[in-house]
Amino acid sequence: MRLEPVANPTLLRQLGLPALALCATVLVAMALALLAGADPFAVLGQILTGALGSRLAVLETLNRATPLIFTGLAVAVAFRAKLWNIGAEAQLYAGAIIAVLLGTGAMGAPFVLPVSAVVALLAGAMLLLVPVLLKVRLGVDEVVTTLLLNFIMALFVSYLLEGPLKDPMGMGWPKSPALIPEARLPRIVDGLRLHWGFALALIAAGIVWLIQTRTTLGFEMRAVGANIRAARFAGMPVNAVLVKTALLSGGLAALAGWSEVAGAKGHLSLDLSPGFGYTGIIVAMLALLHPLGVVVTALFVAGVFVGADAMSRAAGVPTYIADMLLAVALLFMVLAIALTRVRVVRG
Amino acid sequence: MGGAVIEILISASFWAAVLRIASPLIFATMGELICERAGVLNLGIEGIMVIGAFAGWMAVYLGLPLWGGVAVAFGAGALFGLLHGVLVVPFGLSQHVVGLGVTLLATATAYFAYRLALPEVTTPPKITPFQAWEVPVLSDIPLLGPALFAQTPLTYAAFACAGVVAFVLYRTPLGLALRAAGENPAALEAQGVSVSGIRIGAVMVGSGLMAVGGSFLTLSAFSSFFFEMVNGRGWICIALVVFGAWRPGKAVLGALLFAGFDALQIRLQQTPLGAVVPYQLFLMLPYVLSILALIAMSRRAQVPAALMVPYTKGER
Amino acid sequence: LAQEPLKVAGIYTVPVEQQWAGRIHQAAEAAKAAGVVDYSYTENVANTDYPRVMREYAESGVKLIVGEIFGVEAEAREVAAEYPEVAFLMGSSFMPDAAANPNLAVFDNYIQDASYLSGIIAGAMTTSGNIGLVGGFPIPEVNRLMHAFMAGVRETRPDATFQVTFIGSWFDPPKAKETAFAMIEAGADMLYAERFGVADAAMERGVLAIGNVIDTQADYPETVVASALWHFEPTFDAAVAAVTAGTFTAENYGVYSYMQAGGCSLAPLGTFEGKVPAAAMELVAARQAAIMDGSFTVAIDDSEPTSS
Amino acid sequence: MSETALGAEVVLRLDQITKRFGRLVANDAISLTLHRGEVLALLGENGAGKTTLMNILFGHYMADTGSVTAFGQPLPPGQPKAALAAGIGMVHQHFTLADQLTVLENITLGTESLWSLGRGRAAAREKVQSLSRDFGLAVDPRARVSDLSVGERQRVEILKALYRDARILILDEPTAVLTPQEAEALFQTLRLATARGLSVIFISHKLHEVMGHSDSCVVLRHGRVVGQVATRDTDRRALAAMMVGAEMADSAVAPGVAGPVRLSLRGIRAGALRDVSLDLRGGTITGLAGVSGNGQAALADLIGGALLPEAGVMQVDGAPVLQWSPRAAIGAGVGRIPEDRHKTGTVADFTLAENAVLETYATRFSRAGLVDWAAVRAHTERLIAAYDVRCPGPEARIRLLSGGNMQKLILGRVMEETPGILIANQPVRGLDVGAIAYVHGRLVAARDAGAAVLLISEDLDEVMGLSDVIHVISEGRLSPAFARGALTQGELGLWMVGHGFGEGAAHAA
Ligand SMILES: Nc1ncnc2c1ncn2[C@@H]1O[C@H](COP(=O)(O)OP(=O)(O)OP(=O)(O)O)[C@@H](O)[C@H]1O
Ligand SMILES: Nc1ncnc2c1ncn2[C@@H]1O[C@H](COP(=O)(O)OP(=O)(O)OP(=O)(O)O)[C@@H](O)[C@H]1O
Ligand SMILES: [Mg+2]
Ligand SMILES: [Mg+2]
Repeated sequence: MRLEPVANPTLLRQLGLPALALCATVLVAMALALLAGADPFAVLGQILTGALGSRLAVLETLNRATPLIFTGLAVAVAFRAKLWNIGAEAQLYAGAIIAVLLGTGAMGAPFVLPVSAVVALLAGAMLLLVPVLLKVRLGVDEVVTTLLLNFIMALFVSYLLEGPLKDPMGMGWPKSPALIPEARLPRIVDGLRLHWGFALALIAAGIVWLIQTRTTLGFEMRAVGANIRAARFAGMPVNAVLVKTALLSGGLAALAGWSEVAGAKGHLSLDLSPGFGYTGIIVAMLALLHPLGVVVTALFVAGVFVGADAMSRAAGVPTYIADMLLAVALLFMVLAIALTRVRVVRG
Repeated sequence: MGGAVIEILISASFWAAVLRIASPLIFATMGELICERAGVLNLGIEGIMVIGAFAGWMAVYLGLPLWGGVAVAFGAGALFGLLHGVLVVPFGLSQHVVGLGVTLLATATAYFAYRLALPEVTTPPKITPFQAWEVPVLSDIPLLGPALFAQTPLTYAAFACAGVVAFVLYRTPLGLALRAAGENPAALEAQGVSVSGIRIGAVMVGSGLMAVGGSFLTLSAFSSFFFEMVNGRGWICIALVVFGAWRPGKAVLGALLFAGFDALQIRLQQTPLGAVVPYQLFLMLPYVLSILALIAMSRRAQVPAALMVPYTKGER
Repeated sequence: LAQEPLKVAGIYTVPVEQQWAGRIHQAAEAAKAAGVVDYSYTENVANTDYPRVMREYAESGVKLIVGEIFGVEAEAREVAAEYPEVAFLMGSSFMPDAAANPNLAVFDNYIQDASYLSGIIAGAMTTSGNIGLVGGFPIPEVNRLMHAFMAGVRETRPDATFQVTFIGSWFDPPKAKETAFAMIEAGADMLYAERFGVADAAMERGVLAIGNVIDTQADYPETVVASALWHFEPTFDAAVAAVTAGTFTAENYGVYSYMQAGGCSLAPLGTFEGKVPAAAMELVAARQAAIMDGSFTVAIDDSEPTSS
Repeated sequence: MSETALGAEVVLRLDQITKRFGRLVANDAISLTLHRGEVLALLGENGAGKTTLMNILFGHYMADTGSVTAFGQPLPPGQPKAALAAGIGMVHQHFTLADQLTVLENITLGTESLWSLGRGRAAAREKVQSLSRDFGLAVDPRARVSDLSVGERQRVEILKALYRDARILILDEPTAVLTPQEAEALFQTLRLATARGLSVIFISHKLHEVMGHSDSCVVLRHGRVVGQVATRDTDRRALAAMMVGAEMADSAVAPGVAGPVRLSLRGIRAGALRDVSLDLRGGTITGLAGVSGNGQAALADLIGGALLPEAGVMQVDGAPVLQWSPRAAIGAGVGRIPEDRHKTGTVADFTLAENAVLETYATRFSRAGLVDWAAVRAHTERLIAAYDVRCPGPEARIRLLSGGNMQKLILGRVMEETPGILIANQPVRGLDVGAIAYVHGRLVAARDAGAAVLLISEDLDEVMGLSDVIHVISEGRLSPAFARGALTQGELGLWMVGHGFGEGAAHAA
């Protein structure tokens, strides 16, 4: 058995296989519901209602997708240049820290939002720069350094929140003071959580797409990723390209944290991110590293989670089913996407 | 501070703690090492450790003997390994995504199953875990004896496992084939050995070992299953494989070093230093030192050439 | 005409095995078993998702939502404001705000009274005077109980020294156990078991331990001398009664955790009956009586405890 | 060679093999027989289907129709294992060795039961050593493959087959990457093998090898057999005509008109280079002869900007070079045709258009950091037409091109910048005769337009045929310049193995 590329996949193939993946996920959901003693036939409806069934549901899905778009972009940019940035989680927190540092009174309107965004971007960039310089100069594997930095950053945030950044009015709970109103991203819809961070994420996706397809830097980043030797031979400044990639990637991941603090939360706590940095990897790869695809897959991942989570309550099954279904949907989906471009043949 | 550190370092109990803390890491690191040596990065490790911790414990809770629990953990890990292997080897899907997906799936499956099995329990039930077994004679050696030879059987097994992995890798045809699969799969295929077979097999066995590492937490280090109890240990093992330059011996050394820092920071927190230095700094110690160690030995590491490179027959 | 059970939902950021959430969950389950409430819950909710889950429950017709908003104070209060017909009983370090959120009441595990009493026993039972405390994170819920415990210890053992360590996780019993081992090596013969795993280390090394929030003596009959128990039932029952009666307001339910309200107690000595010095037990009895009649109050100190 | 071969028993029979890749018919009803002790040469243009056929024979691919019979037994399709068991050994065009493993490990890989404990290493080493002796394949079994030269690696590949007692040996372009000496040694080995009853199929684009070392030739074109002849009944011209389907004109290259010195090196030390002095003149092709691994790569890298001199002076058009890098070199008018078109010359997953501007995107095709893709496409279309690159279009991935067409695109990419200095490193390696003639023609045209061309090649015929001036490189040292025709092939060969150096006057010029 082997795989053979399909030169021009038919529309049926391109749409049918992902649809099949979704159906398979629903079947798994039904089986799990049955196992948990719930009504398997209500499951699909409950997931859909949970993710899209009301204005609240839709906005919550968009809201949860927002940081995923940023981290997904961060990963897509880095992976395209074969820079294995597993540290988006840490960079996210770097951005969040900056949002607090500059947003709690250090600066007022109208500068605080743009300035803190830019500084957050730089902070995330710097955080990724270290592993990248280590890789470029000493050949230290960046998968490991970026991964380890996640733990170090988590502990650093914990230190900040129990030390210098602790909210004096927080009754001892480890969290930062609240941002001043001028430092908050306004909401798009009054009363609901969706904020302008979502719009910024969409804009960021557009910009990244333009960078990758239209600019010389994008060309260089793709070339370095696809064949670093050829890129070097052709005279591309490979190390500089890697550094720039790191800056862009780390910066985007930091914006995820910045927008969560400035937009959604208004303060920083230890659990700001339930793994957005890691999920960003999933989002990016599902999108085949395409910046615009990242938007779609982030919405998909957020929708499956929100929908399945709501379903767990409606059906009365353990909430962990949401993560299970997200994982199942993800694995089926990557398989389906892969199979649109190759077919299994004997020989 | 130097005095305090030295005092800690010369105590037998410190070294006993190091071996205990290192044991689950050694199992899981060997598992990851096998996978990577065959060319497959297995980011499913964190979740596979969770499922191992759960399945091993559940089996014993339901009446199996302790070693039976270990076997069940291995089986459960191998099963998720099979999933990972099938998706990334013949289908060549992204090892990053599938790995993270497997971690998510395995973790959620363990939690879901636990909640279904024990819906009413609020204090996790206990089993009788492995007890320390003092090796006759050897455990009487002063200092060394109580440190090295008064451990639970699963700790001895961890070190034995590393030995077996090293032997298989370097001394048997199977190990040779496995290394070749990670270096140049085409070379293996050209010699008539199925790359897919070797890689899937390696991922299954490796995942089984990761799960056994997880089960150490519930069958030896502790006696109940807790959510989130694996607590990032799997990710550490990914780092340990690189730290160990993909060699079993060095990886074990890395695990011991990491465990050493961990045991040290626990003890340092109770010295006068602990009153002034934020505890997070202590907790950071093992990670920071890992990075420094990586930098120190960066030039020499030899990455398996075909790591993360999917292999499909008849393509170049 | 039998009354419809009140629809109640619990939202926890941790699995219900966590002691704190577990006590709430148990109280609610008990009320459900008694037919008073119709209870459902969601556990392990990330704070990011917490406001969404609150909204979902509120929109689904739940009348009382119990949970914890330590990490999402501002957002949660906003949600509560949008659903004035739903009662929110939330674990929080802050006071209720009747003006902004007339439907949001707060509570916390104010069981310092029981912790203090357990400290008296611990002080009497330690021989080395060296006591180890292993905690998850230094948050107020943990700190105040540790401080009360240490104050109790000093009553019977004024020269006592304390080793305090936080492991940076709620759920890592192996790590808690290792930490406890290290404390025992450093001379501790009495451990304050804030986390799972600590009593196990004490048991293996033959030293004693004091339980916290839940009673674990059944699992460690030779080890756990006494435990400070939290009873959420008074809090829960009061809230249910208020909602049913339509009188639920922005109160501080924290007092329902006080010993006077039956919100906490010292677990029965059980296997250690008769093994604790009589003088200590007399002191415990005296203090307990004083606490009950209000002549003695245990200080509430939420600051991070350190080793001494 | 031996007269006995053709009358001997048939060891291998391919019958009506057809293989399609999508719409492309790579093999079209190909039949072929191989006799015991026979050396059969398989020829054809790039993309004719030779490798595909051998891959089917070995079980890497499965034929759509047709069958393979070895020693009278039909081979199950698609199973390399079965082919190995039937005594077929294959040396791939791109070696299949694991670099980090030792020679012995590569050879014994897969030969023992995977489940046996321990490996019979002593016995295996013994066997390898005796095979080495018997077949003249000197290589240290304990050496790591990564430390071996290309020639040694090929010996390991052959040992792999012999170790498994192969009776039929298939070699895909075995000499494409070998020096003349190594190639000669290889054929020596093959002679020893056939004398012991082995049968050999080798694929080659080099007609002199085919003429000198085969018993019979099979020529493929567009996936079909266009001719099968006994070698003694044919000649190079006839074979070439069969391959390309037309007569090829032999073109003698007229000497160039030497211009000013474009590049000069004085006392350069860099990488493997030791005290090298060299002048490249406009209007001149300077040939660099030498056994590979003697500093050619370092010299090419040095001039191409990838390597910095540690000592000595380098001047381009009379100005000393200060800042040097690939980008600086390109800027200074140095054109580079790299040795390895797959690894350094192109980005396989990029389109032709993207590959065409790999060196010039920033200087010629962008404004304010934005790439002008319309201009890139137009430029590529021009290149494709001007350099006869056969491809689906500028948007096709270059991965899909045959080596010859890839090379033409690289050639176009470089020539289009009208370089003053042109380094052509193994420019025709692996190409068929038609493509070779084309590339050579272009090099001469560049010279005639005034460029200083440095032609690096291991093929003495190529160097002697094209160059106006020849240097020999050996162990990082450069011989004096020899004018066209000044030395015979034999005299150059002496320089190549190191004679003549160190006699003081060597660095005149
Ligand atoms: N795996 C494949 N998928 C699709 N097309 C292929 C594949 N392998 C070969 N081809 C096509 O089949 C044809 C024959 O290729 P093959 O490799 O057999 O040529 P060749 O004669 O060996 O060429 P060369 O002299 O360059 O080595 C080519 O047109 C090639 O593009
Ligand atoms: N998987 C594949 N898909 C499509 N075409 C392929 C594939 N594998 C090989 N080919 C094609 O087969 C042809 C011959 O391949 P081969 O490896 O013989 O390269 P080549 O043309 O000889 O180049 P070189 O000599 O530089 O290696 C090329 O046209 C190549 O593009
Ligand atoms: Mg070929
Ligand atoms: Mg070729």
